[in-house]
This record gives sequence, C-alpha cells and structure tokens, in this order.
Amino acid sequence: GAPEGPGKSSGDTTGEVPERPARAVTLNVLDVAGNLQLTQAMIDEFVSKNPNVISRVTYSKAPAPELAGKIKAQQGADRVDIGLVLTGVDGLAAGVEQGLWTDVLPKFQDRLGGMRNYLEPAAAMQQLAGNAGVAVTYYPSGPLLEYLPSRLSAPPTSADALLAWAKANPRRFQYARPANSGPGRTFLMGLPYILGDTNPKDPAAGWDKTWAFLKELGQYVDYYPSGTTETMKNLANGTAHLIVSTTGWDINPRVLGTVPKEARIATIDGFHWVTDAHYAVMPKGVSTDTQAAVLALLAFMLTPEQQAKAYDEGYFYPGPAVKDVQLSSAPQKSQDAIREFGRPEYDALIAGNPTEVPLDAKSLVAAFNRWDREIGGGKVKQG
Amino acid sequence: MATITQAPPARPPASTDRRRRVAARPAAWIVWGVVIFFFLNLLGVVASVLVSSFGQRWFDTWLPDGYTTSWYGRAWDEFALMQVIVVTLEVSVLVVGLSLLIGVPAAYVLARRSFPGKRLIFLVFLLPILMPPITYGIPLATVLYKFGLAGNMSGVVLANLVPSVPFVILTMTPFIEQIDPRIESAARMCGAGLRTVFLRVLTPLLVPGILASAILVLVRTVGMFELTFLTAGPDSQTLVVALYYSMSASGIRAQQSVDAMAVIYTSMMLVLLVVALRYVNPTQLVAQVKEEPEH
Amino acid sequence: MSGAGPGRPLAHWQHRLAERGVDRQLWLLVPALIFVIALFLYPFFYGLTLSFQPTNGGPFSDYARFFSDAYERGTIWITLRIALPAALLNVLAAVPIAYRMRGRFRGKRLVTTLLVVPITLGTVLTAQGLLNFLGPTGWFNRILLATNLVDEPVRLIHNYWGVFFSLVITGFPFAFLLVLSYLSGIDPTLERAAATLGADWRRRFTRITLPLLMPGLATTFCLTFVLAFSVFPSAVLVGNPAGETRVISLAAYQAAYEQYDYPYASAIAMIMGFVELVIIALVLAARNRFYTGSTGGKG
Amino acid sequence: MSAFSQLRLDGVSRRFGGQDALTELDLTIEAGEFIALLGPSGCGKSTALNCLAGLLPLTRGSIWQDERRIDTLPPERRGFGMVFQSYALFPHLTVRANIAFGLRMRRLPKEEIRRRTEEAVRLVRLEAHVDKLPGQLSGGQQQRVAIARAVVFEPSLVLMDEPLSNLDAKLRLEMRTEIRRLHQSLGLTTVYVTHDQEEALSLADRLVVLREGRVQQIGSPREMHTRPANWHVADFMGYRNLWRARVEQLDGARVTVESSGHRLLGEAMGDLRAGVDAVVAVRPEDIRVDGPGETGNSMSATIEVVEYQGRELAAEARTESGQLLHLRTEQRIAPGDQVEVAIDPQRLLVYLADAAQGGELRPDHLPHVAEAAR
Amino acid sequence: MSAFSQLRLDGVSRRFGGQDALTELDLTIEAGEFIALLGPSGCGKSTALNCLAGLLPLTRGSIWQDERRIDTLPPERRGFGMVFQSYALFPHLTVRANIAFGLRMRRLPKEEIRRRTEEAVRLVRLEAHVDKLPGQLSGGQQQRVAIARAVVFEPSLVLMDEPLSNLDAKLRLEMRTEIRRLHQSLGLTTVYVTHDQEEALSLADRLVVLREGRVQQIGSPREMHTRPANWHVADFMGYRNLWRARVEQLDGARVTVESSGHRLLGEAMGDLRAGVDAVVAVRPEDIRVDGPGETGNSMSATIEVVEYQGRELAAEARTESGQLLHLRTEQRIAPGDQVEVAIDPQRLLVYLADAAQGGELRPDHLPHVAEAAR
Ligand SMILES: Nc1ncnc2c1ncn2[C@@H]1O[C@H](COP(=O)(O)OP(=O)(O)OP(=O)(O)O)[C@@H](O)[C@H]1O
Ligand SMILES: Nc1ncnc2c1ncn2[C@@H]1O[C@H](COP(=O)(O)OP(=O)(O)OP(=O)(O)O)[C@@H](O)[C@H]1O
Ligand SMILES: NCCCCNCCCN
Ligand SMILES: [Mg+2]
Ligand SMILES: [Mg+2]
Repeated sequence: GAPEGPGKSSGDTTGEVPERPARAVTLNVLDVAGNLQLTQAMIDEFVSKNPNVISRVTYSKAPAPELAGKIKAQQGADRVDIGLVLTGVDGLAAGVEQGLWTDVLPKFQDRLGGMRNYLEPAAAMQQLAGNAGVAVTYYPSGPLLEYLPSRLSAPPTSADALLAWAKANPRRFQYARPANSGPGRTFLMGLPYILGDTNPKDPAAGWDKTWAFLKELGQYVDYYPSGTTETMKNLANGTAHLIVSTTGWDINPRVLGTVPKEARIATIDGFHWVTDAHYAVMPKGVSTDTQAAVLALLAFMLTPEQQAKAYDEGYFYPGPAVKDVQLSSAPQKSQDAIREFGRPEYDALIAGNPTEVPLDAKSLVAAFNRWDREIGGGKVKQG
Repeated sequence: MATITQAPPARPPASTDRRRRVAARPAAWIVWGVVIFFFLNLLGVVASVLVSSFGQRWFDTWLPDGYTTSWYGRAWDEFALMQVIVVTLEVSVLVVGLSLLIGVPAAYVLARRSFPGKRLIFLVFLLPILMPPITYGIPLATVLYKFGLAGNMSGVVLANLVPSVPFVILTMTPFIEQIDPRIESAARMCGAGLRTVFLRVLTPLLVPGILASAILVLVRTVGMFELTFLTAGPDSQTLVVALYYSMSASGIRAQQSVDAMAVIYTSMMLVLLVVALRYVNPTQLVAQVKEEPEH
Repeated sequence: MSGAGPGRPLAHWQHRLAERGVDRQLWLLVPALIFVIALFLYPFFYGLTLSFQPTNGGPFSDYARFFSDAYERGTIWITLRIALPAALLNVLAAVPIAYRMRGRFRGKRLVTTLLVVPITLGTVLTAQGLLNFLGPTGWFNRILLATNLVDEPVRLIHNYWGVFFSLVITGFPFAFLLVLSYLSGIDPTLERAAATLGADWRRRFTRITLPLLMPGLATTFCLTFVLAFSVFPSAVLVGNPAGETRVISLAAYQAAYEQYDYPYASAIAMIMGFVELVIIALVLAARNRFYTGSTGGKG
Repeated sequence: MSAFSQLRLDGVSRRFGGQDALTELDLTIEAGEFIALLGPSGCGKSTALNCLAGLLPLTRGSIWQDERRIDTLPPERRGFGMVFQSYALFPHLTVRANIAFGLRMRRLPKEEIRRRTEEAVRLVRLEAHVDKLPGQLSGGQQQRVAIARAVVFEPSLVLMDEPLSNLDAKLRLEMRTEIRRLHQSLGLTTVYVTHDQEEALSLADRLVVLREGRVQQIGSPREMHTRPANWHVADFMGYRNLWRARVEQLDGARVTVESSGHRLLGEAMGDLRAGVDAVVAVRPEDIRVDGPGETGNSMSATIEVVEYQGRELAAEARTESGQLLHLRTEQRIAPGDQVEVAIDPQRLLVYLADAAQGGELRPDHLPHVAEAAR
Repeated sequence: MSAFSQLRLDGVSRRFGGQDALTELDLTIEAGEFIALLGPSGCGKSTALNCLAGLLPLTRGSIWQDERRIDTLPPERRGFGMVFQSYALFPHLTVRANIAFGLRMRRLPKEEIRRRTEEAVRLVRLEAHVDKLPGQLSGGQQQRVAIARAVVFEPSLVLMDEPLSNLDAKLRLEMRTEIRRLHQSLGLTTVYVTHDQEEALSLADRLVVLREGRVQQIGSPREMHTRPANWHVADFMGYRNLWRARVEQLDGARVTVESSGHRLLGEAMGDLRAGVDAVVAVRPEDIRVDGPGETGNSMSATIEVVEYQGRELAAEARTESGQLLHLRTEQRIAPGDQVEVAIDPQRLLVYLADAAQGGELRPDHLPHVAEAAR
C-alpha cells in the first residue's frame, strides 16, 4: 500500500521551482505534532480543488523524536519520499540543527502571502523557526491549572499557594514528564516567569528558583506520568485533584468526554503565556515539482477561510495563526464545540497576559535532561 | 484355571482412586488457585480494555456511563488502520515465507549433519535470539538506513527476519530430528534424489513443524515492537507500532480510541491464534512435546 | 595388505569428502548463512566499531562516559532489578503448575490455549490493559477498596510494579509452556520407578524430577530473562521512564533517536548485550553442572 | 525375605475409558513363587502389574497381603520392587546411586546403605561400573542395574515388566539364566510379565495366560505346554498347526475329527460333542516325518519350504487336500520331497471352536486355518 | 530379475573417527543368492549393508557390479532395494503409495505402476489394507509393506537390515517363513543382516560372520553350525559351553585335552600342537545325560538350575571340579540331581586359544570360562 514516492520519480530536486508542478504529484505528509487534527481538512480541500497540483495525498504520523533520524536516513539514501512535514518546535529545531530542511524563506516569501498576516505572537513563533519552517497554527498554550470544582473549590492562585496546596494534599497535584507533554513543558518554561528567575531563557544558569521550586514541589508529587493523557485521566477519575494544562488540553478532552465537562481552569498570578505553534517544513531532497505543490498548498492553508478550520474542537485553542479569523467562519461542528466547551474568559486572559516564545531546542533539551535527572529521576532515590 | 464367578457389578468398586485424590488436594488447590488468580487478572486486563473501548465516558465508576462504537471509527480513521493492517499482514506473510524458505533447509542440515564448524554456526544462529533486539536493532537500523533499506517495508521485513530465521531453525530442529533418517534413506533406496526426498517425503512430514513454526513467527512478527519500531517508515508501520504511537505520540487522543485500537490488535491476534490452534497443539508452539498417557 | 593399514587403495575421493560431512547438502545452509552474516553479524560489528568512534574523545570515551555517569550506569542495575526477579518468578511459578499439568487431563488443551493468549497480546496491549485494570480507579483497586482491603488505591502502575506485572503477563505463559514441554520430556516411568523404590511425591520431585528438569529450567530462565532484559515499550508505557524504570534499552534509544548520537547509542547497546550475555553465561555454566543428557521422554 | 506368606488378588479389574484392560483377576501368590504373566500384546499384562505395584488405581477388586488390604496404599508404601521394561534408570545418578536409591528412601544408616549396595553390585557383577552413569552402559548392564536396584532393599515382591525385551537374543538368554539364578539364590517372590512363551516357560513356577484382559489359564509350565486350556492359549504356546475341524466321534478323552478331508484321532480338550466345530492344535515338532504311523493319524504331503535350524529342519508341507503343515524334523528333507507324516493322537489336541471358549472364532485369529482354506 | 551375475566387494572398509567399523570386507555375491551377515551387536553388519547401499561412504575399497564400479554412485542410482529394521515406511503415504513410490521415481507409465503395485500387494497379501496409512497397520503388516516396497521395482539386489527384530517371537517366526517364500518365488538376490543365528541359519544360503569389523567365517549354514572357524564364531553359534583347556595329544583330527581336571577327546579345529592353550566348545544339546558314554568323554555333575523349555529342559550343572555345564535334555531332572553326562568326541570342538585365531583371549570374551574359574 505504500506509494512510490515522488522524491524518487522526478529526479530534479535543486533546480528552479516552478509555479505549478509539471504533473500532479503524490504528496506524503508526515505529522509528528498531532497537527493533522487541525489541518487535514485544509489539505483535503486543497487536493480536491487542485487535482492538477496534488493528485493524491497520504498521511502518516510518528513521534517527534524519530523525525530527524528518519529524514536523515532518507536523505542519506537519496530517496526522500516525504514532501511535507508538520512538526512542533522540537522537531523543527532538531532538523534545523542537522540541516534537513529546505529554506523556504526568503526565497518563496512572495508565494506565501499569508505569512504577512500572522498574529503578533505567531509572528514571534515564526521568527523562532528561522527560515525553514512556516507556522501554520498557533496557540498561546499555558501554563494553566485545571481542576474539578467538586473536588477542589478554591484552587491556588500563586506559586506559594500551589506549593502549600500540594503539601497539604500530597499526591493530588500532577503534571506529566515535560519531555513527553505539552502542558508539562509549558509549565516548566512558564515557571521562571512566574517565580521571577534571573534568565527565563537559560535553564542552566538562570532558573535557580524554578529548579528549587520543582524540587520542593516534587516532594508532594506521587509520580510524573509519561504523558498528558494520563494526568487528564487521573483528574477525571479523582486520583489527581489539580493538574497542569493548556487551552487546548482544557477544551478538547472535555469535548471528547475524557474529562468531565465541569472541569475548570485557574491561572497563577503573574503568569506569561508560553506560546506554541506547528510548522510546515520541506525536507531537502524533495523534487521541485513537489516543492511547487507544497508551496501552493501552504499558501492555501494560510488564507483566513482555511485557518478558521484550525479552531477544530478546541484542540489547539484558538488555533489560527493569522489575524482576523472569526470563529463564525469555522465549520459548524467547531462552532458548536467551542460554544459549549470553550471559555469566555480566554479572550481576556489571552489579551491580558504577556506572551513568550518557548526555549530554543538546545536549551529545551538541556532543561528536559536536567528535569529527568534531578526532578523525575530524583523521585527514585528519595523513594 | 480361572473361572468367571460373578457378574462385574457384584465386585466392590475399588476405593483407591478417591482416597488418593483427596490426599493430593491441598497442593492442587494452591496451584489451581494461583492459576485462576492469574487468569482472573488477565481477564481483567483484557476486559478493561474491551469495555473501555466501547465506553462513552468512564471516570470513577465500575463501568462506563454509556456505550458507543464511535471510538473504533475514530481510531480507524486517525491511524489509517486499514493501511496499517494491510502492512502488518504483508510484513508478516513475507517474514514467515522468507524465514521458512531460509530457515527450514538450514535447520535440516543442522539437525541431520555433522561437519566442521557446525557448533560455531549454531551459536551464530542462536545469538539473534539471545541478544536483546535493541542491541542489534539500533546498529541494524543504522546499516539498513545507510543502504536505503529502512524506513519502508523492506527494512521492516529484513529486520524481522533477524530473529525469525533462527527461530525457525530452532523450532524446526526437533521436528526434523523426529523424522527417522531411515525414511530418507528408504526414499533414496527407492530411487529418489535429494530434491525429491525434500519435496515428496520431508516436506509433507514436516507440515506440523512448519505450521507450528510459521505460526510462531507470525505471532512474533505481528507482536514484534522493537525492530519494527526502529526500521519502520511512516507508511510501513505495523499494528503494534501504530498502537505504541497512539499511546505515546503527541496530540490529544481519547483513551477509548487507544483502547479501540488495542482491541483491534487483540482481535487480529486472536483470529491468528484460533486459526493456528486448529493446526498445532499449544505446547507445540514452544517445543515439540509427546503427550504422555493418562493415569 | 592387511589391517586398516595403507595396503588397499583409499576409496574414491567422493567418499573421502562425504566422510568429512562435506557434500551437496551443505548448500542448503548457504542462504541462512548469508542472511545471518549480512543482517546480524555485519550490523553487529558495525555497531561495535561505531561504538569505538565517538563524536569526541578516544575510542573508549563513550564507554567511559556511560560508566562515569551514575544516571546512565544506573540503568544496568535498574534493568537487572526488573528482569532478574521477573524471570525468576516466571520460571519458579511455572514449575509447580506445569508439574500438576504434565499428565493428560480433561481441559488441558483449554488451559494451555488460554495460556498462549497473553503471548499474543504483546507488550503494548498488555501495557494498555494494565493501565486500565491496575490504575487507581481500575477494577483491581476498586475491588480492594470495596472489600476494605485497602483504604487508598494501591499504586501498581507507572512504577516498578507496572513493568514487573507486564513482564509476568507476557513472560509467564511462555515460561510455563517451555517448562511443561521439558517436564513432558522426562520419562514418567522414572517417577514411577522412584515410587516403587519408596520415594513419596516430595522426594520423587526433589530427587528425580527436579534434577532432571534443572537444565530445562536454566534454559527457560535464560529465554525469559532475555525477554525481560530487553523490556522497552512497557518500561515507557506502564513504568516510570524518567526514574525507577529507566531501563538500559531506553537509554540506548534516547541516545540514538533523541540525541542522534549513534556511536554512544551503539556503545550502550553493546554494554547491554554484554551484560546480558554475562548473566546467560553464568546460568549456562551452572546448568552444565547438572545432568544434561537424554531424559527419555521425548518422541 | 518375604514379609508375607500370601498375596491375594481378588477380582482385580481395570477399565480405561470404556474399555476393560483387565477383568476380574483372581490370583494367589505364595511367598517365594515365580509367577509369569503371559499373553499377546495389549492383553493387560502391564496393567495387571501396575495395579499390583500401585501405579494404577483399581476399578474394582482388592489386593490383600495376608490379612492386610494393600490396594489402598501408594506404591512407595507397598514395599515392592519393580524392574521396568525400559529399566527407567535415573539417568542423572551413577550406577551406585541408582542401586542405593531405595535404601536411601528408607533412611537406613550410611554404612548399611554402602554395604548392601556393594553386595547388590557384586551380585549383578557390575563392580567395574559403579561410578558410570546409566547412559554409559550397554543394554545388558543397564538391565542388571535395574534388577539390583529393585532387589537391594529386599522387597517382599519383585515385579518385572518385560525386562528382557530390549536385549538381543544371546544376551536375553544369558540374562534369563541370571534372573533365574537370582530368584533361586535370594528366594524372591517374583511376578514376571512377558509375551515370550519360551521365557515364561523357562523361568516361572506358575504361568498366568491372559487374553483381552481375562485369565485364560493358570498352571505350571508343563501344564501350559502340554495341555493348553483353549486353542488361543495353544496358539500362543507354540501350537503352530491350528486347523478347523468337525467332531465326528467321541470316546472318553479320545476324539475323532474330520479336517479338510483327513480323519484324525486326538485328545478331547474340554467339552466336545459330535458334530460341533472344533480346532485341532499340533506342535510342529509333534508331526513326525518317519513314514506312516501305526496310530493312523498319517497324511502324505509335499515339502514346500525348508529352513535349516541346526540340529533340526523346520519345514512347511502341504497335504493333498491343501492343508498347510508346519513341522520340525531331524530328517534331511528338501523342497519338493513327498513325505508321509504322522501325529501321535496324544499330541493332537482338539478344542471347541465356539465363542464360549475364549471368544468368537474369527478368521484373523486363525491365520493358519484361514490359509488352509484357500 | 537380477541385472548382474556377480556383485563384488573388494576390500570394503569403513572407519568412524579413529575406529574401524568394517575392515577389508571381500565378498562375492552371486545372482540369486541369499546371504546373511551375522554377528554380535556393533560388529559392523549395518555398516557393511549401508556401504553396499551407498548410504555410507567407504574409507577404503570398492564395489563392483560385474565390470562396473558402483561405489561412487549415490544410493538412488544403484537400483538396490532395502528393507529397514523399523521398516521406515512413509507415514504420510498409504500402503499403495508406499509400495508405488519406487516405481514413481522411475517415471514408469501410470498403468504399469498400477499393475505392478497390485501385483506386489497381492504377493504380500495386503489386498485389504492398500488404502490404510502405515500407522494403522500391525507390525507384521508394516513389515510386509516394507518388503513389497523394496521388491516392487525389481531391484537387482535386496538389502535387509534386521527386518524382524522389532516383531514379537511368534510373528518373527511367521515373517521369517514369509521372507524365505518370497526369496524363493522371486529369485531375489538378498543380503540379510541379523544378529540372530537361528534366523541366519534358517534363511541363508551362505552366512558371513563378522566380529569387530572383520570377517570370521563365510560358509553354508551347516558348516557354520557344525564347524565354526574359531571359538568366537562357536560362541556365537550357540556353543554355550566354552572351557579353557590344554592340548595333551594329537592324532590327526582327534585331539585329547585336559580341562579342569577332566581328560576329554575331541575334534581338532585348526592348527593345534601338544601343550598349547585351547578352548573347548560344546553345544548344550550335545551334552547327553544318559549315563557313562562309551567314548570316555563322561563326567559326573550336579544339576544346579533347571529351566523348562517344553519338550526339553535346559539345565546348568557343575562337575566335581567346579566346571559349569550348560545342557539340554529331554530327561526329567531336577536341581540337586547327580547325573553322569557324556559328550560325543565329534561334537567336542577344540580350538586354539591364542590371539592369532580371532583375537586375544580375554576373560570377558569367555564368560563361561571365567565363571568356571571362580
Ligand atoms: N493409559 C491407558 N489409557 C487407555 N488405554 C490403555 C492405557 N494403558 C493401557 N491401555 C489399554 O489397555 C489394554 C492393556 O494394555 P497393557 O499395557 O496392559 O497391555 P500389555 O499386555 O502390557 O501389552 P504389551 O505386551 O504390548 O506391553 C490395551 O488395550 C491398551 O491399549
Ligand atoms: N555414525 C557412526 N559414528 C561412529 N561410530 C559408528 C557410527 N555408526 C556405527 N559406528 C560404530 O561402528 C561399529 C559398527 O556399527 P554397526 O552399526 O555396523 O554395527 P551392527 O553390527 O549393525 O550392530 P547392531 O547389531 O547393534 O545393529 C560400532 O562400533 C559402532 O559403534
Ligand atoms: N511536538 C509538538 C508538541 C505539540 C503538542 N501539541 C498538543 C496539542 C495541545 N493542544
Ligand atoms: Mg506391557
Ligand atoms: Mg545394525
């Protein structure tokens, strides 16, 4: 069932990229960020409207850590059959470091007019990506706290209060291992702002308060689940009373029914949003025809009508990376879901709190590593 | 001379039987207790996945709030399970076929012949089974990627052959040893050449062994996570790897849709198993066993 | 012209080659040999040489790096701490059960069939099931709570025990079937003979069956230990992969696919293989101290 | 040595599934006796032995050792020794340890175990092999270990299940004498299972012939040899000539029968009447080739096949009426020879051919009869 | 049927590891002959047969079929038939398909295969069983399938490796006659391996006795039986009485020896001189119990063990000087009886006891000698 890749068929990979492909291409899309949830409908629509550009599309998914290895191997074998990669910051950065991606900017800036309309924090996220990636969806993420009012009436609103609450309610506070969890990493990266650390961008030298805080907090944490899903499950079944979340993880699981609808969120005084985005990148070694097709597709995806689809069911709330995309232009299903499970207070929270871009990939990996050794792994030695 | 004195029912039934069974009870109870406990928990493990996959919402209760089959549709679509299952079957069939083709003749030579270096060769064939898959899987994947053989189905098949061929050799050896070599000699004395002996005499006699070994390889391949994980490309994932991704890849996913996928996986395995057990005795799946008489 | 001496001419050269065991039949071995060399030995030695070519430092620096870092080094102990007890339990629990089931009885096929099922579940599904079943609100804890055996859910997943149970579920049936087949390989008349010589069941077991079974147990232990030692998905899914179940295969995996440091990953993989082979060698050496010849029962 | 004066099997029966493997075996074994259980394959010999040993539970019946009921005891508490067909030596124990096993189980003092083991080793002449493992011994040596192991703890009864069937002809002959010698010198009570009539005849004080789980005859070797109870036993005891016949006339124990055109005079075995179907049984060595006998039981026949057997020749001959004769003679005969043969009427046994006596008469039970009929 | 007039084994030898399993076998087989290879276990019989069949490579020597060298041919191209000890029937094929296998391999026309298969089936009388699988047949029936399979394609030579050793005594006797009959009716050239001297005597035209890989004697059954070439062959041919002796006096073929105090008159077998060590060989049936013989070879002895053997008794007796005698008699004797025994000098064979004649004299080669010496 595997399509014989376009990378192999049309030999030219480095020449001039035409406006449109000479022949309709088959596009293989690899998603390592869970982004297709938001964008698959856009791509499908493009394909159905432009069968002469993309005749067929296949989707596959993989965990982010494997991305670089896989692409590198395909390039080494001179047989790149993935035309488009949808990734988060981590996969993007890993590829940049290894030189896997074709530079889209500034060469194709003018083909991607939508990029001029980025929301301001989305534009900052795009900056973070350098020249390789094109931000296709954006959300301010967190860190947020989430709880069930039936189990917890007054959630802590400050860092100290959180610590005190965790102490008073041992094993009831949970967040997942940051390396495997969006909310986990957002919490990790957001803490320096909350605690007023010296350099929130330098986990090695500038996060003294953060590490101390996490260590102390760790004493009251039972264990760190290996994924966010687990924390959500524990919130729902009552094992955990207070967990770390993001806008998307707040809304979507309640839509899905894996977290009770009545769950609430809380914020910690002085928090900054640590934003997140998904990017589209093209591996090097993709034929010029495919490159042309991908560029046309991306331009399409960045139009406001298509961006509206990124509201989804709150998966990446709000989702659109460009300005002036109204919920009312989203598909009806999206509108219904967000009307029922969304939170009116988000508009104010997003407008009223500063946004920060996440750590660059190197620092992030260093932070994860330190967290694994000192916070996550530390639990063993204590216990 | 013995004469039949009485009709059988007139003799008292012997008491031995019952008495000795009673004496054996406590030990038997403990053993059966442990077995039942194991099975109950196993049942719990499997059933909780099954129930959850049909559960609408399941928080802090014994059973879900409501039931739905929609998770199956979601899992099916989200992970393109049709394609994954097709790939899984293709990979399995290829691995089974190739490992039998390569392994059975080798098993025959190793079972029947002695020649210089045989022990060494046997050891080399044993190593892939003894080594942790990760140990050779990582360098293997690196090499396969280097030659452009990984990241697609050929890589998955090749990697899975590494433990499968030795496995075929190991499971076939006792079956081959069981065939009286004189039967081969007899065939040759009847004028059959080597090829005919293999095709007309050995192969039919080895059918149980080949089946057992094929099934084992099939089950192992479908269940083989590490090697497939290391060598699969996006379009050559097998079901286990897709399942692993569904549990650990990024994105928000309802627990139930993972459960649904797990149920799909289990059903496939069970179908294979039911088919398999029509042909082989379960203990044969591990080793060739002669049933002993009952007493 | 007498004796086996040089008088008579040696037989035709074809006889002499055949005598050494070298004849056309050996060609049957060739495909398998090519295969094992290309797909096992070559990658293995490739990995071995790669592990001596670290990105920086001398040939042994990646090994030194592993052993000097307690976090990395500790994975050996973590892995052994999980794998050895799990393999031991699997083998030891299998013995009495297989001993009871070695004869023929009604339902034997059913029981053994049921035992094959967990082998087919695979580690990932088992993990998912354990998460559901043993989780804080899973049926297991619910029953414990409902029967007042505990006041609070017992933590059985996302820690050592989760991985341990996963290894038992997948490993025990395998061990059982192996032990059963070894037991059936022991001629049942030996035990009957011991009975007529005055040995009660306890001594029949300890003096006859067990010594004859020991080599089989050692082999079974090795095979289940291999399975347990390479534990990977369940260590991530039901264990605590940052902490007490950060097994060595996870360290190798992270080095390869998260840090893209293939030489280091190869070094870890080699260390992993080495540790495992050491354990196996020890067990097999012990095995050789038992009687390992025919036990007469196999067909 | 024997701890009892009598061992009594009382209606011992054993079913497997729905099938009777052993039906109502009544047998009294006197201390010191050598009893052979004899019969074709599958007749229940091993079943009987295993029931006696306690290795098989009984379906019906009981076993008494003098006044003590023992069938409820497990094998290890009956104190019988057993020699298994395949010896069942413990492969992981040396010859010495194998032999000492039964003494160890009885927790005798070390010194006594050593002494009695050595004695047994000497008895079976294995002094040179005590430290070998069974796998390193020849069949005959293994057999001797098995015997030593079974007798070393002086069991009140020794059971042997076809202990010689795995040996070659010459060794079988030697071991047979050995067993006989051991039995005589130790005064062991022995129950011995075999399907070889020669073995049974040469070893036992009394023979028990079984067929399809039922006792056919119990008696001394001489009784068995000369007066089998029915034609099945006769067939089994070497009466190779079995012919269908019809009883013509009875005169006390003398009976005249007609068989494929020959009128023959013989001994009536059992309850015959004129006109009934009968089976005539004659041993090959009881057919004489030395011309017309004075007793009238003579026929002329043509020699078809001759086998040299040393002192004697074994031959097949066919009478004019097509009857096939198996005979043995010291005469020099050759295929094609016309001979006159005669049978002493005392050696020509006539049995009833009906179901009442040892089962239905089916042609496959009577290969020679069937052959003659062609 | 035979496609050759002579088959010649020329110095055929076979080593395993460092050990000679077969040494310099020279043998010429004439078409139509029935040759038995005879000898104790491990003497190289099967090795010889397998070399002949092509199933084992030779170490030395060659095999010639008339003028054609055949030892370089693989077994399937020699065109010999073989009957294996455990029959080695193809368990997955019906009786019919088993028998037809060899014809199929020769790609004969369908019709001919059918015809010849049916003929063979009829020959071995298995018409009723053609569609059964071997597992559903009795031992004797399987044996007949094996024979049919080996002869159906009219091989120039049929090899049989202990084809009867798996059968019980009664069936063995019947199948022996069967093989003899087949050989006679088909005129097959046959090489037959057995360790049972009785079987060899009764079947073969010529016997080849092997010991430790070397031919001891080749001759007719009668020669073998009455004049074994050395005491090893004698031992094997049923001369159970083997006594050490010293030659006292020679008179042509007549020789006087002294053996544990008795002066005995016998036949000199081979090159004896006065004063040399000798071995006396006597068959049990050649020791008569009927009082002092006229020839002087008489001793008085005490009966020790008696075995009933039907017509005869087998007994062990001990002379005053401690010599153990194995004897057979029709006399009614019992343990403890004092008897006078006599041996016909023609039946008392005297062999040289040294290494030149059949190897070194070791006590374990002479169990009876050893026994007497105790
Ligand atoms: N465990 C068993 N289950 C079912 N049937 C059995 C069992 N053991 C024996 N039988 C049957 O009982 C009958 C008697 O068997 P037994 O072993 O006593 O025969 P035997 O006389 O010893 O034969 P042989 O000479 O072949 O050893 C046979 O028909 C046999 O098939
Ligand atoms: N494959 C082998 N490897 C080593 N030695 C062998 C092999 N086959 C036979 N021998 C040895 O060769 C000698 C002759 O063996 P062979 O099988 O020819 O004896 P045999 O006369 O057929 O004995 P038996 O009557 O026991 O079948 C024996 O000492 C045997 O141990
Ligand atoms: N590796 C990219 C991580 C992005 C996680 N996205 C999850 C969606 C949150 N709503
Ligand atoms: Mg039996
Ligand atoms: Mg042989």
